[in-house]
Amino acid sequence: MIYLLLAGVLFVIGLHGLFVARHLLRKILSLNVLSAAVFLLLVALAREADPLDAVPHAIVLTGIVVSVSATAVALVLLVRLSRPREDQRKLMDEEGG
Amino acid sequence: MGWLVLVFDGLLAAALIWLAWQATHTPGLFRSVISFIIFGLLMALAWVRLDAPDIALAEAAIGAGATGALLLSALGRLVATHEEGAPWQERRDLYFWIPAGGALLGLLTLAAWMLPSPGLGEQVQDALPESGVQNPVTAVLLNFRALDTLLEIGVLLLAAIAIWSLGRMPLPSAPAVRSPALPALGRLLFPMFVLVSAYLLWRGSHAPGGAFPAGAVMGAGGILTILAGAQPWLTGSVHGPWRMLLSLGFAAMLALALGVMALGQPFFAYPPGLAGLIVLALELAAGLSIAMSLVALYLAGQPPDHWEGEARGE
Amino acid sequence: MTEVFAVLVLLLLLNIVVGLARVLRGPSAADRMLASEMFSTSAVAILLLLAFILDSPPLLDVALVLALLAALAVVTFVGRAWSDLQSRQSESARGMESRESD
Amino acid sequence: MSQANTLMAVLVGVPLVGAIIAFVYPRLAVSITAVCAGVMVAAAAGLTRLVLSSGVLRQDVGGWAAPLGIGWQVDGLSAGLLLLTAAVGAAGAAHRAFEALEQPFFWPLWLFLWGALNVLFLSADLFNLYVALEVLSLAAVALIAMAGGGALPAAWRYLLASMLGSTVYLLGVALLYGRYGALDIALIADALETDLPSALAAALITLGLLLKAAVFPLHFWLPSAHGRAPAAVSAALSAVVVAAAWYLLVRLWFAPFGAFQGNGVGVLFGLLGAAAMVWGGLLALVQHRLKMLIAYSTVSQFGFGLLLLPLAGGVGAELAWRGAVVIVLSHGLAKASLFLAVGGIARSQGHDRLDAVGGFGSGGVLPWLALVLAAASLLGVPPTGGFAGKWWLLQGALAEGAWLWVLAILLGTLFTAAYLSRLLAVLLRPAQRGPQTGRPSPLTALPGFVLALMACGLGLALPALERLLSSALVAGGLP
Repeated sequence: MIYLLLAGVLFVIGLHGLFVARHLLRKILSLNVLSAAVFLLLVALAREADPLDAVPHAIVLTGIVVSVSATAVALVLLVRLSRPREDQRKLMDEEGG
Repeated sequence: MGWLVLVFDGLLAAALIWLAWQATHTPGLFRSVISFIIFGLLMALAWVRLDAPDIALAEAAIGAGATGALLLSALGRLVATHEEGAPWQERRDLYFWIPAGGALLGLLTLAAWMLPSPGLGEQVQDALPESGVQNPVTAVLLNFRALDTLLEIGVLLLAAIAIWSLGRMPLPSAPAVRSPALPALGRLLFPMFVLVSAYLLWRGSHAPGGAFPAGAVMGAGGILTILAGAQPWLTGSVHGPWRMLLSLGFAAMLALALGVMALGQPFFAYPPGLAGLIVLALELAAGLSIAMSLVALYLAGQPPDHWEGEARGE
Repeated sequence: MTEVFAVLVLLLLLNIVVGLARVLRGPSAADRMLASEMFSTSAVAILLLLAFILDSPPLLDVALVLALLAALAVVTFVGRAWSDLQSRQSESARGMESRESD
Repeated sequence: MSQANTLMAVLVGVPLVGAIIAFVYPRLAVSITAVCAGVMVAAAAGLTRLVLSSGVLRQDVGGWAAPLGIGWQVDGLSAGLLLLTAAVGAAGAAHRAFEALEQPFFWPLWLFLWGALNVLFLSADLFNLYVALEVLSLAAVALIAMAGGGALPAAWRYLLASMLGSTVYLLGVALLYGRYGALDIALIADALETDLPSALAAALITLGLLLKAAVFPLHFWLPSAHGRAPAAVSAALSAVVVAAAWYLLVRLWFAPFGAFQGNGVGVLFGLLGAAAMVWGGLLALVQHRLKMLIAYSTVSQFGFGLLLLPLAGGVGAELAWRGAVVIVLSHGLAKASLFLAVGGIARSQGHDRLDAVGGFGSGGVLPWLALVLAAASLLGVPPTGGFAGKWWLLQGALAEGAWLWVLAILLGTLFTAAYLSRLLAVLLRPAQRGPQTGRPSPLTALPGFVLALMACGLGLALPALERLLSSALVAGGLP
């Protein structure tokens, strides 16, 4: 089945990207590709089952929400990392005003 | 027809692989982000091909909508959007990665190929009448494995708290260059978003849909109204309603899980006959909280206690 | 009839694949954004056709959600990345003194 | 509805309810955390008593039995770790409350962390564990990042490592589900066959957990994260969060993946453990900051726990098992106590540089007493908990004639002595008065001191521990 292979290829691409990418944003994207590969595998397996198995679908839905949350936290952390000085200035402005 | 399906799958897979590579390995951050958004879009098609319309809905709402908005706004907030040179350091590492990646790929595919995947389809079908809903995915999410969903909603709330704990919003949320079209678009589209999310919520009990896509659509609508400059009630202060709305879904699920114990049921065991009603109520609360959490994630920090009038582009 | 639809689906998918070149070549951010908008329109069309071919009404909902949310990415883009780029460009046009004082 | 069900529901529900209240009404945060802490200590103790009296407990969440629903399972091991979590959670919260810092978001995050840990020790479902691990990591990351400045890159590395760890873990779970159509640990254990998908799944799940547990050589993110976080957070991370990953490893390698034991897998774990002891010990020897020294000591001490796996199959299995669990428990108590004590000292001195910090009595006597007691337990001075654990583990290794592991245990202890002596050398210096502004309330030292007493007192509770960890009270039994 073509989708099993697709999941494997995406997993390897994501893994490689995570390890070699220089920019941190790209590491986040790589992690998302990685989890998409795992979700793909789960759903492709669910399709093989007879009758169609709803449990992996539910699992993937939960996984998607979890990965969006982690991505959001990672992005905010990244923004804070990239502009610490500006952040502090903004904070000082706020406290002053 | 058979070859058409094969060509479709092949094209889709090739495009997905290419996009994943673009997103993770080519220079230009903006291009990467756009590639990733399109990747999400095509993933929705892949889910449809794999008979998973529920996930396709979520992916359409998240991949194309929320994650895209999150990534683009983070990109706008990063100081150095331009990135010099190659996106990765050494090409020498390919001597390691090609054999290692190939071996991993081979192992994974071989293992996946060998799997019998017995699945739980039959058990889900058998228990479906007792679950109170007709859509098996909703039944698994909000009844059989409701503890997972409780924690999932918890993760969303936690992410919002985590982001607030990191500090105030890094930039005012209104665009730097004002466009008169944005507020109009926001006002025009917002009712549509509300309508569609209500529809998805109602569909959830008997067809693909439910709290998550509904919440995601609603959250997207919220982000749109913020971009259009109408958000005065979304304050980070303790007195505003936002904190309560953020925790509503999680609180409702927890209250229910613990509350049934007062009726002599075990943790999270819905009283017979009430399951359908309970699932619907939970979906409503969870949907609202999901929407609120997505907006909170988008704002990337604790919003001010009072919004200033000028920040809203009026 | 479904045969015709299936071929159409394939053509639309091909359309996306070919359009990916625009994302690759740019040259400007707006080109890429517009190309990605074209994709979501194509994806909506594919979903609608698939809904008829597979006789699966839920796909109509997916198309609906996709159509609605595709707007969000564009609006975010215009509201944030684009305007930031513009303000940065005008800032750098004004001179480098302000940056050095930072 | 049974008593066990109520207690488990309390352990999961109460911290999460507390987190919501602490978030929505920040003014109530400290008092609600205090209430939650009291309730959870009582519930963990109650559950342990129940395990002692009626054996392994199993409950179906939501009334749906295993393949479809999620199961909760408590045995001697999970009861012990629940107790450890309750002790460290309560002490850390008390320390934080006495510090009286203005960070209202600390409390909901702390309670989330606590709740996730409780779910982790209760759940017997692989996917439920995944979600709990995610809650745990996100809460931990936010708590680390709260220190600001240099803690942000540490938090970032931690987040990335743990996201990768959980994705790899989930891939393993997906393979297992595709193979057996179940997510429950006990069901998979019954069905497990030694074929390629199961072996790959075992490898992936283990790799993911090793990344989360920061085992050598995947420890790169741990010291900077644990060394830079606020004191209470470092205490919880180093004592319990690392122990949680260890717990899952042991749980999985004893029951479902036990079938793969004996193919040299145990030796691999043992070598990893030994390498962790040496490498972590060496790095602890060259650190310039107190907190970093203690953080590297966690990498090193974790190695003792891993030695359980090569010893699990032989005649000394029961002794080694008891020893390893007691080491993990007493390490948790001692390490949390060390971090709390050093946190207090660092606050009073304004820094925690080893070469400049004042000697015994600077910033109060109590933190120094805690430091000495905790170090004694970590080192394994009789009659502390650390001594009992190392003694049993050594006995187990000797009974099996596993000289390599005997050597590793002795070497690890030697390294512990070496880096702790750097810590204790500070004691002999004259006391210094720190800057007046940073003086914490003398009460802040109390929770750490109580934990240190508990670490030492563990050595006196050996009969009870022996009963709790006897093979009859281990789910799935000892292999």
